[in-house]
Amino acid sequence: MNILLVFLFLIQQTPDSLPVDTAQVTEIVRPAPPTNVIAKDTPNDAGGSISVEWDISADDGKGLKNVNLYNVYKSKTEEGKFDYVGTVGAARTSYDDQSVEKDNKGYYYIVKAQTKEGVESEPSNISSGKSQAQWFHHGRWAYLILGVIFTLFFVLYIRMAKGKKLFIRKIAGLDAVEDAVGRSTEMGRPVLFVPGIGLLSDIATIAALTILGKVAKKTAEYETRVIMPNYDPLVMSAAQEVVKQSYTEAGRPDSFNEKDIFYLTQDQFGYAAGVDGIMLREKPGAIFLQGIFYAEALILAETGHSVGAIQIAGTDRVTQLPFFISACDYTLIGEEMFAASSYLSRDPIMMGSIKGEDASKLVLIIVIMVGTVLGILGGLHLGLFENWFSNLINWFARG
Amino acid sequence: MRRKIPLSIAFIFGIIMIIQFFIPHRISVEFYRNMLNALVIVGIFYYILAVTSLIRVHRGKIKRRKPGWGYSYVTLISLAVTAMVGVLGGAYQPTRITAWFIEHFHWQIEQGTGLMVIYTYIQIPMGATMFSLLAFFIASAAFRAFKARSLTAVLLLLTAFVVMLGRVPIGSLITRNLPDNIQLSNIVEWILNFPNMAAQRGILMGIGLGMIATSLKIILGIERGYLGGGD
Amino acid sequence: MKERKGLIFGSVILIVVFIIMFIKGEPSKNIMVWIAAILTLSIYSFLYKDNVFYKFAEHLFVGVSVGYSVSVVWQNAFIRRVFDPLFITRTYIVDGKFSLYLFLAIVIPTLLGMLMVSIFTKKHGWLIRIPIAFVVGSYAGMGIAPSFQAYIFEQTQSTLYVTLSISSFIMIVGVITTLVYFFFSKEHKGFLGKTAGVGIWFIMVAFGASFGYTVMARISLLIGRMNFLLHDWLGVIK
Amino acid sequence: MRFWEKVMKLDRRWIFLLIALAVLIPFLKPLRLPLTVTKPARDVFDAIENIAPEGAPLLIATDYAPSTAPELDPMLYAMLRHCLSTKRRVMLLALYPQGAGMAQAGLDFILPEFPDAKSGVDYVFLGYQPGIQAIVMYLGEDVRLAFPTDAYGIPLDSLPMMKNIRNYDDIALIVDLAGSSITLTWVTYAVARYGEHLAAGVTAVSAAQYYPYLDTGQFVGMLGGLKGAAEYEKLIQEKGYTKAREIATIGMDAQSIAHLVILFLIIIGNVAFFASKSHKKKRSTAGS
Repeated sequence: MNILLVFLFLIQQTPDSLPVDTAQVTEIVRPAPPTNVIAKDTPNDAGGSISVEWDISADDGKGLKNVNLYNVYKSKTEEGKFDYVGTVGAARTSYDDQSVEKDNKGYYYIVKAQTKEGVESEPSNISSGKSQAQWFHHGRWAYLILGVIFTLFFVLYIRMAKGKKLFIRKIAGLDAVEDAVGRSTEMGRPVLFVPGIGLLSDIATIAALTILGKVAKKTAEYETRVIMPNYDPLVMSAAQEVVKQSYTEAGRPDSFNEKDIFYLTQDQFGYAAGVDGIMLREKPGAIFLQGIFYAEALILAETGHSVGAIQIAGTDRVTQLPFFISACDYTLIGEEMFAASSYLSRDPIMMGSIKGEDASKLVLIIVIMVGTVLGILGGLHLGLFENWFSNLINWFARG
Repeated sequence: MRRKIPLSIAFIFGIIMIIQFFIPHRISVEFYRNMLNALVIVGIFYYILAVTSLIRVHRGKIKRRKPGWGYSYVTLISLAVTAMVGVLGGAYQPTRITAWFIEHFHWQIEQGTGLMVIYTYIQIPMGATMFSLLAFFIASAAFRAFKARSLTAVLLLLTAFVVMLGRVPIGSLITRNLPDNIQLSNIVEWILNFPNMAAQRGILMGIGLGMIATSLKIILGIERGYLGGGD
Repeated sequence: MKERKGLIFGSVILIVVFIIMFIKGEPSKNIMVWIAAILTLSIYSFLYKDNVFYKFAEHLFVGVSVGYSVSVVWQNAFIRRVFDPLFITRTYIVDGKFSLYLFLAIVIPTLLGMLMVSIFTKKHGWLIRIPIAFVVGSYAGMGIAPSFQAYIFEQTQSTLYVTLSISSFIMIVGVITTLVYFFFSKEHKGFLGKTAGVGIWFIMVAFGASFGYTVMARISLLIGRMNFLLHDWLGVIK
Repeated sequence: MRFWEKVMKLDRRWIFLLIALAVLIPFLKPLRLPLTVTKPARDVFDAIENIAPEGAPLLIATDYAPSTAPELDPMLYAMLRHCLSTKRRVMLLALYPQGAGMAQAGLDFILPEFPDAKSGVDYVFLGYQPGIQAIVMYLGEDVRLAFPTDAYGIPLDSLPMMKNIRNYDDIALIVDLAGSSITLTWVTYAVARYGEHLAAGVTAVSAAQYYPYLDTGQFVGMLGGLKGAAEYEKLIQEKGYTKAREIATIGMDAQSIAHLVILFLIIIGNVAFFASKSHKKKRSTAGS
């Protein structure tokens, strides 16, 4: 054990050196001090912070430009020695002191103005405040309200959907899955599933795994090989489980080969190079590019096209969609990919959640329409509407 | 068992992380920090799976003498060498072993560690070259796809054409004599800022709703495909 | 057949150009630059067709990049976040007192991570679902608020800045019709179908614009590599 | 008709060859395609022209990484040439660790052209210090707070050029070369707080988002991508400051030609499409 520890010690990296803070303050002649200093608890925080606010010094701005910094000082007692805590630039009127040691204990603050020459003013009035930790973030009401509304939609529609048959519009890319696998089988070529460079923690990758489940079921039925090179090891393990399950459901658990779902590398272009190589050598008849893709999207899609495969792509990266559209046969655009799990399973509960999404979309459309009307009326300077409009925008700007 | 335990874990942690977002209290912030750290720690062990899988696949190729099996040695050897250099010699900062070599043998490692030398001269150039293949592929994709087959294809083709033209100096010479607001560069800017932005926003809102719905389905255990089968 | 000859001819010309430049210029004396240059050319050879050089470069790339990740994870994740806190710096001892919470904050994820090894056993293979569920569940919970922020709030807010102008009108129509295109639970016919059709037009215009806009950045990547080959390696241009 | 059908099925490697030539030829034989100098670029040039030789220095911040170097390196080279050839003084620093490497590489590249230029007299390379915003603010107080020594470990006070330089008041102009949004840090702290003049060099993709800062006057000028760099090269060549190879102009030529090749290919593709009228089984690629 000791040998191991010594060994680990030897191969440990030497620590980084830390920069030294060397702020200094000097004193000679004095500008006017800031006034109306108020210290109070910083709202919506974890505690340990007091916000100090003040009115600017008479020598700040208005052409004088004398003052260019405000220095904030803190003390534990009203009379006691005030220690420097921080500095902000001219025209600023607040400072958050994050160095408060104890919550619910009073601290005293003063602020001094400082000129370009480094001359500080007399201290301002003294103000005291306590810091507190909050249990609810009041700046996040907007999230809570919208979140609750949307969640209600989902839950409500999922409830209502039970036992019913719901409609879902055609998504061409998903209808083509069977054809693609079938054609690949006819040609005697394997199917390649590329999950992109997303991690299992990315929602789009989870959506891709649902599509993989469907693809694997088809390959199991047609007895075609499905190859899947991976970027994230965890996606690989999850994919192995998914494919194994699909093969079991298709009644062919024995034809499942774990080695066909393997790890490649976690380097973006290393992954692209490796997948390109696999495309050229395995010559798949169908390629699924589903998940999160960045610049490698077009490298993969063009190489896939050059080996003559049918390609069905899908991603939530808006910047890469144009390249998939131009190089692939079918492309699932953004939300279409997330809808795949409902589309493919036709499970009433899943369909219910699609309805929930649509209802939320309707809400957004209504909000935009109302906002437009208010915005136009506000633009005509009708006071009331102008107010409503700015309130609406601010509401969405929170957080 | 095999499904219930994982599903309840996903549910519990999903709900906790949602609630955490609304609580600014110190305890909650501390917890969040520890959760992030925990996720990184769990992530360390992914690499056991990764390396095992890679070795298995390539050992299989070598054993069965599959076509191109010789290259599997390239992968395995370069993996072993790089990992040795990095683990023994340090990743971003040199380890004590490297420091000792630098001191006693007057080694000069410009990049700090052996790993960074490999990174700078092997991984980066190859990555940059793969990346630059896009210059070729974007041309071949444009040639093949931008054909006026249908109305939507025409829209795709035309905007791409106009924007590309607007990006080169020669393009702006065409509209040189026209009034200011129909100068090519201004048209391009307008396309980017309005119709382009509008569609992007619409797509993004859809994606957002899809992501939120899927997250909720994962937390509630409705979306469970990623766990595989069994009970 | 004739076409192939032409292509070989073209490629040969490219190679000859490089050889001439090699003789004319002052090639780099740094062996690592040579390695980088040869690997660069090996990858470009893939544009003609799959060959020995590309296969070698590709397999090397995979091996080196996995080795790199392993090193970084070992040094910057395992040593810094597990080994050091547990055995060297002992972060779980605060003011001389043992803190169970901080101790478990390191030990539990470590044990969770170790469950992944269960995949190598037949009987307990399912245990790997526990860390998977932990990761997926936590990130799903953490992701909801940022999704609201980035995809809903920000997009709605910036759409709402309207004025009485054609541009603003186009913006509003574009956003709404695109959203309508993503309606799944109603068939796209009649008015809905027409609106969704307009949405598709907007989507195509957007895709065309991003495509055209990106070309320049992609070409400059190639210029960067050419600069490396001609300047850093061959020294033919100063 | 057979000809157009052949064009339709053109082997894509011909396209690759065309693109390779389009980029390679300008490297070997610069074409110098016509290029009009835009106002933001001329403003940057004029601002540097207005700096007095041997007077207050220009500060260049190299806040970029290798990934954006093809676009931003040429700007750094051109500005260093501009200053060193006219005896204007230069300070270099970086707010990112990788940026220090870019500045050093830039100096290594340019200095052989100016054998008389001395470190500490004609230029000073301060290196990198961590703490982005703090560094920008320290520069408003005293350079020495952020950078006690230059990148080679020599105390600033022993460098002749730095003797009278304390803070932004003694720096004529800042040029930020950045591939990220770090330029905004300079705007918020150096410009808004200390009233310093700032010019920006940014990548082509991010140039659009910075135009508002030009309108408000928070940037005195801006260079956008290779095009901006090429314009700057043109300006210093016109003044006869340097005869060095104009990499951005070459890059710009390469970009223009490659663009024209692609545009040409699209036209040819469509002509072939209509001429051959091969509306046979076409897999729809647009629309899904």
